[in-house]
Amino acid sequence: MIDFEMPDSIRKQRTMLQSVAENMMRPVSRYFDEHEHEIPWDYINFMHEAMRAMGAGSLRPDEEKKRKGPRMGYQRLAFMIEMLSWGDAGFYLCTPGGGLGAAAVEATGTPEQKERFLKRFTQEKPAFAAMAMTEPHCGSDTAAIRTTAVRDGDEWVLNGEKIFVTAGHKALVDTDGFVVVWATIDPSAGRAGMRPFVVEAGTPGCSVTKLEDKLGIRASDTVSIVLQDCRIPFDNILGSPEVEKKTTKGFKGAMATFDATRPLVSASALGIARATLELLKELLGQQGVTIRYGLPRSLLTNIEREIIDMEVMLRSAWLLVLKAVWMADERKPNTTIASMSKVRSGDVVTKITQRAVELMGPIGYSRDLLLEKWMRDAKINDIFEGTGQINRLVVARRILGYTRRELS
Amino acid sequence: MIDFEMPDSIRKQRTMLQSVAENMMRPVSRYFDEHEHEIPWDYINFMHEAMRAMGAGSLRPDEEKKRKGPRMGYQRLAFMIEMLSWGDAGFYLCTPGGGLGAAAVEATGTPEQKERFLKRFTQEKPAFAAMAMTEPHCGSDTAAIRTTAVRDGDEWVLNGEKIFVTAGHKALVDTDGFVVVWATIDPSAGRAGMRPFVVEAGTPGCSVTKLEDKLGIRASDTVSIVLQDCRIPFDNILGSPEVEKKTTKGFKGAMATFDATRPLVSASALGIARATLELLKELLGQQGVTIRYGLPRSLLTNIEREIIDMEVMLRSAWLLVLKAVWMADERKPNTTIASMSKVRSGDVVTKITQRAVELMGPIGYSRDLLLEKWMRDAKINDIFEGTGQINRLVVARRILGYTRRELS
Amino acid sequence: MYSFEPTDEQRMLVEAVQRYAANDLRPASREADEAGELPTELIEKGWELGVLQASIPEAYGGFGERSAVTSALAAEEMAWGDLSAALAVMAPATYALPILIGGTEEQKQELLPPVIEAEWRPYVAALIERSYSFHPGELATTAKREGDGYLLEGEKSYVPFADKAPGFLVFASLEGVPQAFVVSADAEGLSVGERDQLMGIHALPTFRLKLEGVRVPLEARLGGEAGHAVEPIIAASQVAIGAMAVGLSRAAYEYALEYAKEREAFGQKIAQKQAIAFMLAEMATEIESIRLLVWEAAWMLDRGEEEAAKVAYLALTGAGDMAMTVTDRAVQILGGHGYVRDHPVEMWMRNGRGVPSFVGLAMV
Amino acid sequence: MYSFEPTDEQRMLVEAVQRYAANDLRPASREADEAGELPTELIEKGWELGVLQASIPEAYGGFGERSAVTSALAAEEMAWGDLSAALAVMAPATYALPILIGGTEEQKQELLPPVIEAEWRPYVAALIERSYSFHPGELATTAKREGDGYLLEGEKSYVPFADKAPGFLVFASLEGVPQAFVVSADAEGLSVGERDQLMGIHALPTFRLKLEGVRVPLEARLGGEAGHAVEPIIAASQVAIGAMAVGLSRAAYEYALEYAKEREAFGQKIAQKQAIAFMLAEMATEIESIRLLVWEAAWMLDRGEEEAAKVAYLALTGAGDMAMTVTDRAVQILGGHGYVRDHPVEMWMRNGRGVPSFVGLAMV
Repeated sequence: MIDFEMPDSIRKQRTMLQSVAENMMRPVSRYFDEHEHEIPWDYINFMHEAMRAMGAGSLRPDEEKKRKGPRMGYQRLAFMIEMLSWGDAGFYLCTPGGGLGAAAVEATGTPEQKERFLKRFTQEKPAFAAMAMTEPHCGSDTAAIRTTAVRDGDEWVLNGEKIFVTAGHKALVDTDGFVVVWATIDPSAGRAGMRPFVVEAGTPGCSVTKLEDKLGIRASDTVSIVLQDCRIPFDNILGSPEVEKKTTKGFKGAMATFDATRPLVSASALGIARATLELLKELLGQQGVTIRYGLPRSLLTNIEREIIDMEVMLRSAWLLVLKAVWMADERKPNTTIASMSKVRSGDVVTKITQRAVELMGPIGYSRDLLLEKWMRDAKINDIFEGTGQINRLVVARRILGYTRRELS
Repeated sequence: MIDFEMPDSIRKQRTMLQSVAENMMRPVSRYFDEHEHEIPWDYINFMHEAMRAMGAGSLRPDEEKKRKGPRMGYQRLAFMIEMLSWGDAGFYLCTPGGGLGAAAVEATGTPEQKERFLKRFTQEKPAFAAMAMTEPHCGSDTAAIRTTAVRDGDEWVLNGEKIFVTAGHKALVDTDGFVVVWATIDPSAGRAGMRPFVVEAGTPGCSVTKLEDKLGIRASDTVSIVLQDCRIPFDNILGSPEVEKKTTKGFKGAMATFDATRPLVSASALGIARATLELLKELLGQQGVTIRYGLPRSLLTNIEREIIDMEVMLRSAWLLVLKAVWMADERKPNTTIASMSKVRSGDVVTKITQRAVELMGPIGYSRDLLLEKWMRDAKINDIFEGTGQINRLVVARRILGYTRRELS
Repeated sequence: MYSFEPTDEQRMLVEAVQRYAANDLRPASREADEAGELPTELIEKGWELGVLQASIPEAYGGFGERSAVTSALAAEEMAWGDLSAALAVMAPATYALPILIGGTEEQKQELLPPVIEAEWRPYVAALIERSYSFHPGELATTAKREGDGYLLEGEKSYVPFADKAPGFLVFASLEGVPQAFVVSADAEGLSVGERDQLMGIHALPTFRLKLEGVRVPLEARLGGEAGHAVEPIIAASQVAIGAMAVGLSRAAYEYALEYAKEREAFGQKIAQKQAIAFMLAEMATEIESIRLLVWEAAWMLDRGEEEAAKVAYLALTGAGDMAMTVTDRAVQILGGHGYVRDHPVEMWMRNGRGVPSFVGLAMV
Repeated sequence: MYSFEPTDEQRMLVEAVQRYAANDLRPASREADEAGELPTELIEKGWELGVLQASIPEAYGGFGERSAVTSALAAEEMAWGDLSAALAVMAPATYALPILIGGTEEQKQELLPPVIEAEWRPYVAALIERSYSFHPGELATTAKREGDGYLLEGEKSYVPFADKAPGFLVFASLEGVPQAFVVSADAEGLSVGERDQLMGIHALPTFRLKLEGVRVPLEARLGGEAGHAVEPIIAASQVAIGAMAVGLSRAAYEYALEYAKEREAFGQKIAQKQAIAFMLAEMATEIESIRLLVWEAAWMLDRGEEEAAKVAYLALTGAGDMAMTVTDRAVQILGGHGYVRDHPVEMWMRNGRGVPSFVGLAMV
């Protein structure tokens, strides 16, 4: 049955998280935007405690197994991420727990690995995990990575450089976390040689070499990592430990991670979009501007038309996200809609935030309001976890039934 | 010196043509839209007489040679076409004289050929010329044409099928005109084998096989032509009569034609756009809606915002056209800006006409007004003479310095 | 709890409509567009699918319960086949559903069975007026209380089958509030004017309808003396038109996709070019997202949610833009072939542009 | 007669500005953005190019004639180097040009030479106010005739270098009509408030400026008792900001183009992908068309055409959209590299978004 009713458990979670967003994030949003590289420990510690208390150890839907009734772990996550990003998208990316790294472990690890790597998130101190995919010479072309993993007895030896690792500093330096590093076990094999490896904080040979200065999401760190003869235990290779050459299973693992995480990234984008739209309406309301619904465009003011268009964009994009995570919970293949949600939410959040700044004129452009920050934060959503272009490619291949070779 | 002053001669020409548009075109626009395949002879004969009287025999800038002062033949043409299309774009395409066919002769023919083929346009009866490029299996891929031209003594023997020939019926059946047929003299040579040939009305083996029913520009005919062992004199091959194999001179000839004609097609597009914008403002004015300029978007009505955006689009696109034809007159290479003008005018005219229909609600959608017709007419401009996509490719190659091979 | 899965019953209905749309509507659509009319058998065959009948309770001659969601699914599918035909088949819903939604018990019992139990007969609503800024909230047609009835004055447009409609539901402003009145075709002062000449939906005959001092009794007012709320009726129409716009857009998108996979240029299928492939990806994304918005609005209508009117309006707004963008791009992908009437995409583009103006022509 | 070719003189000026922009402004721009200030020598070097000086007749200390076209060409080029720096270098024009345009002979003779003949000193206009719907036609700052002078009340914002400006041209509403008044920095009641914290143009220090009962004599009003028309001044600013937006957009476009030609992915340069190549083609087209519109508006201004005010407004409108679209796409083309501050494109995007709000910060 087609149903749009929000489950009570999600409604309650939202109420709680909204209060976190309002009280722990918004008041210090501007501070952390202006003090890049400071770490919002208050928020991190609070969230860690809160999630421990609730029995939720990380930003991942694994607690599902223990519950009765239909699965809705991804749905819950999407709403959580949306609300945290409504609070502050930079902070959201500092939420302790697994993030993309744990999602990769979750998607591709063995039960033993999940236990070994993920349990830290329920310990006393907060911990972070990150995903290291991109390299200096390759952006979206993740199959072209050069970082190598060579087996040496009971160990893997990793060499290479990774860039744009979100929360890498927190995962490797500030907490006892880990990074999932994608490396090739056979450089001649292309995608087929790619495997994910877990590199834990404190591993010799793994160092954070650069902390990026960014346009937005400044509360969150983005780092470069160099792996120099970095040795990790043999079974830190995620998934089946046998080295299956010449298959693309490793790569598919990465892709499976993306299927799972893209709607969540989209949810984050739309959290920013909703924050913007709500503040915009509130500010306009203070000026006596109200929005009339139901009229043809020829009778609207431009502000009404813009706000209504924003509402259409936001609401319809959110439904794509919702359907994508519902499919994930239902264990239905959701690659197409996951990428659709990313395409749309990236567009929507950049448009809404950019227009909001313009509509508020000289004060929209000023740092007195958060609108300009949200516009800066928003833009990352068209870029990370697959740019708008990459996601269009994914959607196009799916709807056309084309391989990478047929459409690139 | 940067100068935007309209020359007097163009101003006078505009005034005269506006009266033609208002008196000979607009009153019967709807009739010919609803009576597809009827030919607007009154307009054709009038224009033919008028152009003969003025000494202008065709829609081409050749009269330049006889004049003093700076060349402005292409500029004059652009203004002429803009105004005629402001009247009715379907009619404009029925303007007797050379059209694209003559432009090809003008761009690639020898002086003798120009004399031989173009003089008919100054004779007593109106005549038409058309360009036959597209084939059933190939749209934009003009290098893939299969129509062959085989030399047989003093003749060429043409075989193949051409589609989407604008005014082909008028050129071959209704008047004593001709069609410039692009054919290959060496199918293995790709672009290098392509040559333009003049096929005159009444040539055996050349027949019009289909008259298209179209979305818009219904006053103009669009036909398919079949060439079956169609024999034409040897020197009906345009340009140097030597058969230069393995060069792309022939193809470049076609491209030179496009450089010359694209801004003119753009001018036609913008004539429709201007007609639409003017009527829209007039109709709104009748309803008491006026447009305030100078305000920020946050204070505009949606109608004001849309009209202002339309004015920006139209005015800036027109300047691209103007610069492109000015460059043509100055004999400066204008491929990039010619294609830019086509990209932009195709976008602009489709957007303006589609929005105008929406803004006028139920009456915009009705055939009581010409707005809906202009929306249908407009769409051809994003398609013929290179689609929006092809022209983007041309611009991209130019700005990137890429060959066809590097960017396709 | 969220779910995006139609019920088995809904799925069966959609499949039946899909067969009709693919096998009957689509093949007939071009000829109907050129001829400016639809074969009556074609309409009747669609009527027999029982989409409206299944929305009306047994007490009034039907065999089900109204579900805007179910009807929206059916409407989308039918419009995928042909928009004009979908509007024709479902035209009686524009008369019956407002009565079901806002009518008194007596009105329902009296007025619904003749529509529902019979073969397809074009009882229709008359809502739209000829004004650039027309909207249902502010009507130029007026109703005045006079003696023991109402006096209707004004002119309607876009009234489907007005020439053979046995009865109309005329929307008029009663002291500034839009209200619907049941008017018989033979009412004095009522006359059918010219047929509308429109850019699209050629196969659907629509007319002007003049009301010159038309007198109707008190009980002709929908909801009786107390009247009725007009918002749920308008919302039901916005959802219906939105759903049809989705069907229409899907048709254009699917057609363009198949074409792009067949057509070669520069040694490849044109779908292998990013410019074309990305357009298709965006079209698919746009359609899927607006489709979900239409569903949500329908679901809210069924639940009687307060926000339903707003969301239905948002859905229609999005649907209007989607229909224009998607159909325009379909024409673009076909290029010259898109511009000629051998292919249906130009018709879909003409039909698509009308979406923002079609409220009143369908209901779910 | 139409012509799109700058004169030789204009070409020489543009080339000189281009050298300065490329060799001085561009290398300094990132550091200046992070530091929130510009090296004084950098500004002075730009001032010595004499763009403003060449716009002022000899009688008032300059050495030329005002040409909005010429200044627009220079402004575009300077903003190509760095928008903040271009606004800083040309800041005195916002004071001098309105005086030249609307001042009395006495005002010109008295007020212009100190600005023009000296080294760069930030005499500036104070126009913008903190309101979401600010526009120059309707000012909250008021001027009231009182005794033998005017009383100014209100608050301005976005006033560049207000902390060290020797004098201001304050725009205030006099009986509903915007008029400019010359106000000395030491006028009683005038105080410099907080520095504005903006999304972009960080290197340009701008401030709030409070006017609490500031009294100025009658001759402080631009144009004296008769006042002056404000439209040509606003238009001159719209054209200037439009031209700078073109320069800024060109910078972003050119940077993205070079990046796309260098960067490889999937075995090709990313510029060889249609998705990227088409973006670049559209950016180039957009820039070229808006550039011509800015030129046309400038040309109309120089000719004193009646339509100049409207076309300048259209040019600025187009320029605002262009700047946002082009800079956003430049960031997009650089991907992750566009989002970090190692590359200038994110700065250009922040600067670009401000274009619609910058009217008053530059004049030609």
